[in-house]
Amino acid sequence: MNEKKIKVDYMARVEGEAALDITVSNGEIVDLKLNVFEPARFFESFLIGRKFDEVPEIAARICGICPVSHILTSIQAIEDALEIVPSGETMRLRKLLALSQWIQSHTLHTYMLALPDYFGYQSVLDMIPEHRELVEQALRLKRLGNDLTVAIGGREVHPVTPVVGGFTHVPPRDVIKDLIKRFKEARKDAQNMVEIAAQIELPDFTRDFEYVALTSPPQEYPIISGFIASNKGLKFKKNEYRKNIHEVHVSHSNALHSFVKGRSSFMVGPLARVNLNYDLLAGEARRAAERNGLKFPSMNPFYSIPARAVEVVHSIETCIDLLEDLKLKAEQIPAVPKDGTGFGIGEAPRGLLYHSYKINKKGEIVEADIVSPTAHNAFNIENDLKEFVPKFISLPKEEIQLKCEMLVRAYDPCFSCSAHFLKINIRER
Amino acid sequence: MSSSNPYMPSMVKIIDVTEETKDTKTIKLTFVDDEVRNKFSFKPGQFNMLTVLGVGEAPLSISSDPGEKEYFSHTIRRVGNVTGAITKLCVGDTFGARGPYGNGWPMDKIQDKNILIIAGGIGLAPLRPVIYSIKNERENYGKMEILYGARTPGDCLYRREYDEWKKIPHTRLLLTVDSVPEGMEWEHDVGVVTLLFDKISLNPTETAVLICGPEIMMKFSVQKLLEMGFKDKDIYLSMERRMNCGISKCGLCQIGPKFVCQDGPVFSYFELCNLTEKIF
Amino acid sequence: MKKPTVGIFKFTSDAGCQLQILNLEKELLELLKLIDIAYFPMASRNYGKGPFDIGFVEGAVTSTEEIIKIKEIREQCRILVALGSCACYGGIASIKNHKPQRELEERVYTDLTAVHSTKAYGIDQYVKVDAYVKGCPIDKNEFVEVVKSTLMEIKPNLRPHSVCVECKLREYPCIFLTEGKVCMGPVTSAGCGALCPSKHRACEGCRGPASDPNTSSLARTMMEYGLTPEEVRLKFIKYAGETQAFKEGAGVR
Amino acid sequence: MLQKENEISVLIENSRLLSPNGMNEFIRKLSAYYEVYAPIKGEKLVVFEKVENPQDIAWDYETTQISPKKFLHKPFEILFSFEDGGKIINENKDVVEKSQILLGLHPCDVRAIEILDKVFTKRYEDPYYMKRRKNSIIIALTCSDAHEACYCTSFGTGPRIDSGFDLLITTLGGNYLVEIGSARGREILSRYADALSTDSSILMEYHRLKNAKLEIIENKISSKMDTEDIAELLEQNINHPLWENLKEECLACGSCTIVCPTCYCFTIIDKVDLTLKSGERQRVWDSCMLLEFAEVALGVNFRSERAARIKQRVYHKLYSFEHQYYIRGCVGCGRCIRFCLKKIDPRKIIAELRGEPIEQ
Ligand SMILES: Cc1cc2nc3c(=O)[nH]c(=O)nc-3n(C[C@H](O)[C@H](O)[C@H](O)COP(=O)(O)OP(=O)(O)OC[C@H]3O[C@@H](n4cnc5c(N)ncnc54)[C@H](O)[C@@H]3O)c2cc1C
Ligand code: SF4
Ligand code: SF4
Ligand code: SF4
Repeated sequence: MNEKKIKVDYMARVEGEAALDITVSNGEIVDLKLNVFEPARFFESFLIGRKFDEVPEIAARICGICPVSHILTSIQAIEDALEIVPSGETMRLRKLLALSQWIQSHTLHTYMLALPDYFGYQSVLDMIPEHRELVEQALRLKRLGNDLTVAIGGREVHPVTPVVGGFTHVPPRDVIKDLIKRFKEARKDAQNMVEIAAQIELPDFTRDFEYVALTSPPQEYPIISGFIASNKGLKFKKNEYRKNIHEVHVSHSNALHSFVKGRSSFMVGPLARVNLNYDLLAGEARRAAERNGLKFPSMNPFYSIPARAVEVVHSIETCIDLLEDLKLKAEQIPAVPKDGTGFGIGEAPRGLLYHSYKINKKGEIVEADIVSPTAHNAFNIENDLKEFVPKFISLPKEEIQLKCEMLVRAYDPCFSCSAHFLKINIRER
Repeated sequence: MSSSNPYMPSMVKIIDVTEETKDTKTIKLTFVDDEVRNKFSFKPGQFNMLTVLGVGEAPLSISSDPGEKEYFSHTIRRVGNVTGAITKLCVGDTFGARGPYGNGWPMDKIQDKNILIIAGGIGLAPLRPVIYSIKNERENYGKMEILYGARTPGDCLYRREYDEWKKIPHTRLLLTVDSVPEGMEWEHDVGVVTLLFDKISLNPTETAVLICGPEIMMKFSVQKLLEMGFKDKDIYLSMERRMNCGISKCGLCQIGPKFVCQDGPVFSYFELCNLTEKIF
Repeated sequence: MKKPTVGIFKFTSDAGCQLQILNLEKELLELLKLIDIAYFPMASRNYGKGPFDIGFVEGAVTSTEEIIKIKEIREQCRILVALGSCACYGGIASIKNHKPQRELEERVYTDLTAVHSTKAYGIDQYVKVDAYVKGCPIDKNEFVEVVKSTLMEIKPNLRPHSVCVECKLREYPCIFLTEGKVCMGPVTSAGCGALCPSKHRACEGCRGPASDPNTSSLARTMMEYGLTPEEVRLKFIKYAGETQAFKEGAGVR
Repeated sequence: MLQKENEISVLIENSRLLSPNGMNEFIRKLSAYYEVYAPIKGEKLVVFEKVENPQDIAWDYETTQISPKKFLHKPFEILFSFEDGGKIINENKDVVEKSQILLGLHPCDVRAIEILDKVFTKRYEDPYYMKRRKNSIIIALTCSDAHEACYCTSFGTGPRIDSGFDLLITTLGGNYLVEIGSARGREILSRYADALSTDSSILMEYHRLKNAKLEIIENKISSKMDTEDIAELLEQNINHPLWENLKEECLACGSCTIVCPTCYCFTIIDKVDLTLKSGERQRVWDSCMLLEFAEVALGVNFRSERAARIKQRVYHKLYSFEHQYYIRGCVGCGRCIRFCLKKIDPRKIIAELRGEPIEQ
């Protein structure tokens, strides 16, 4: 029998620990498993009994890569439960914080995690000698995203100022002024990023998948609010999440498989967002896409890479507008504990993120339900791979490995957080 | 800022390195700048602040003969950052030094008395200048007995010089170690330094005692000496406390109202036992 | 001279500390002149083999596999550094240690017979650790300090005194006294520059205990400020609940 | 008090009255020539800061968290920098060249500077401190009120003060009585201020008002420290059980020492850049309340016991200073009480050592 086993034991340049096992027999895939072996950390359990105001701080530690998204989404869910309506200023600051993380994360992914594949390097570190300018440009853009996170949140990873009801602190005016100046200067770097992303030769692979993202027409490109929608007709509110999105536990992985009720897996993330909300992108972003011949919607998962670049241009434009609008007053609406259930939904850099809590009248958490973007994507990645691998099954094993990794990386998965909320079976080996 | 800035070290150059034990070296130094070198002189028991730029500063006793004008030396045990960095250097290398600081041993007050030197481990370093001073001005002092204890024979400092010391008129050298590793020869005592006290031949009332060593050793020595009839005013101890500046500014080295760096490091036991802070 | 090789390893964690290394945009290129990062899966497909001169370990040890793995890594690294509060104390993951095992598992697992997760501990529960970079996440500057001093073969100058000292040195108003926000700063190790109090948030103790922390006394003060014993307990069992000092604070009734 | 003829004339000769506008104008003019620092109302606290606008000055402030010692002995300071190859660069960017005016210091803080002067000049002059000290003009401010933590009267360090300043301001009924304390003070006042009045009877009236104000404050300071024979008291109570009890309470957080206007201990550290060769030698405030303060190599610690550290703080202030500098190390500003979470109070410590009932 002509059986071939392809194993990628340790997926590099993704966050967290995952492996891929593919068994091919006579050119056909007989088995394909994306095995997320990131250990569980029991967040759902230890949030129980904690006071509502501690939750964002703890939830942030689900993921060190997109803590902002977890903080903001958990705050949103708690505010929903406590019937707190944040002020316009608070919403502006939150959007800025979320976008700062998009910029940071997209830049990190594009230049440091994805680009080495297409430029033929093992890592960005190896790229430095020959592509120093590119690396410096990446670091500059990433620093800018980080500096905005720091200015508003206090720290890049696990920001401290966002709390239920608002912010404990806002930056002084001169910091904002300086940021506006730097954001305007960064437009050029962002344009370059689109150019580079458009130039790299992406594998030619399309699949008819469902993509899901927030949408909030007619006003704005979604960041931290909106309906959940898809190209296949989904459209529902955040409190209807569990009616529409279901999960099934598969034995080979610590990650649950999310699927649309009655249908199959789906994609979340930058490509889903751009595909669904192209018209809501800032003019600059759309023009950059067009100038570089990028066409959305796209059904090629690798197109996530240019989608990220386009989103960086969009984020920079949006940030400039938001920064110019800031009143810079720290506001914190007092929270009064009460019985209730609340829902939070947001677009993390990697896609749709969902938090929901049940709170008792003392303000303690009774139940927590959190689904991260990578948990949403995991099933879709497997389905992509199942169609993708047969196209080059005759290639040498190393090349197959690399191609598989490239596809997985295109999703920029974050396996630590995908494994946090699963009802999982761990079998003693 | 003027060059009189007391925090500013001067450059010194290593002219010789002697390996004393596996973790201790004696480093012979000279100031690079002629003017600084010519101005520099010290009293036995004084110390310098030695600097390795980027690593830090540490107080270290001057261990050479104060009569030597061309060079001075430090005997340094490698225990941390600065001492680690200095003991890595070689002949010809330079680093920083400022000093001398501290009062030193009361050489004037102890003239005409018998001298009992009690040292433990690295504590012999600040006492070596005393031995040389007495040798140089032998007629000014009474009899001298040197009691030295170390962990093992290999941990004894200045081994090459013992014969020379013994030749100083009216001088006895008594050695002891905590233990002797198997296969090593050792013709002296074994046990803590206080075991040597029975061999002291000096009259307690006419003798000044100079002690330096680990606190615990100083504690038991003082206890025993007092029992033997030595007077608390005649027992001198060189104290160790954390120091950052050496010039009584940083506040770290206080024992009660005393600054070890300026009022000390040498104190009579009489002074110490009346302080508002317990010493050991 | 050959550059020292560095490995960066991940255990149970959220990768935030590793990201802090990548967030050193300004210093990264300079740092790479000094060290050779030979193993860093989050950033590179190169899986350099040991031995390494310096190993940085992120994350808590929470399973039997990880216990074996940390011992192997210790063997391979001349100097082993715990990176972040997870690796130092068990971190956030150690909250679970303070819940009845059964309650915890029932919520997360469907099949109870299969559970093999061990208590979450810092890596020094199992291996010798040469240096600790505290914090959730680590402070980037402290990381750089540790790298620098390791290369210079000296102890890093990281003072473990209270966060209060940093508040006072930087003239942040004490939010415990001025706003009545119950703060862990008096017993928490400094090094973050009193980040949270500077933003009007109470210190939550993410860096673990300070030197000579009087947690019982602070716990009593917390109750005077209106916290229930249970709330005090929860404060102490967040980032470093496995340390003796914080355990004591958690136990004050 | 103000009886003798010539005393009165000296007093009048050395006094001016400024209107609010006059005072603002004075400060504005000073700002053109000097860096002027004064108590400024912040969000939660009054902080000594550079004056941007004279209107921001909190004339009636109670106290600040950090005392104005920070302008003379900086919390962080670069002693010198060095380059690859061991070259020391004898420069100090931190030391002001431009003269600074420290305005609004309460009497206790003025006295505290006198104490620091002794520390930093005895035997070796600290060039960093002294450079700033010589470049500093002190404009003191009579307190407006007394807080329950204040006990300056126990040491005679306030609320009255007659030396140690270049000018002394007292706010009275909306105007400012300014007294001259030095030739330098006289010079800046005559050069930059327009007096509202130099009329001797008006000035006398203001002095009477000032006196009345001081009496009210003095009377308000009821909780005192009995400083009589305090040295003997402390010598005799080294092993008092109180120290062990305090150990249970004190958080050893170090706040009390950092906020103290006479605490000056510091640590020196070297910081290198990423060349590992060039860098700076810095000094940072340190505190005897912290465990690492007395720790030396190989883990030996001369004050590993918290009780020993608490004693060091109290003894240094109330006992050792007198031996070291012939002056007491406490000015009764009350900061260590206010900013201590546990409200550990030197007055109560002394009272308890004396076996006196502890008054609230
Ligand atoms: C008056 C005096 C004379 C001394 N003479 C000698 C001598 O001749 N030979 C010798 O080997 N040692 C001597 N010591 C001890 C020596 O100072 C310490 O071993 C040295 O400071 C350790 O510094 P380090 O940087 O290597 O250690 P680390 O542990 O890295 O110390 C860091 C810093 O702490 C301070 N420090 C640490 N230990 C001590 C200490 N024991 N005393 C004072 N400050 C300390 C120093 O500022 C030092 O730089 C003396 C100490 C004193 C007080
Ligand atoms: S805010 Fe917290 S850390 Fe800061 S001084 Fe107050 S108690 Fe200490
Ligand atoms: S203030 Fe406390 S919680 Fe905040 S970063 Fe510092 S140690 Fe962590
Ligand atoms: S006395 Fe108060 S301020 Fe001082 S160290 Fe103790 S608890 Fe902290």
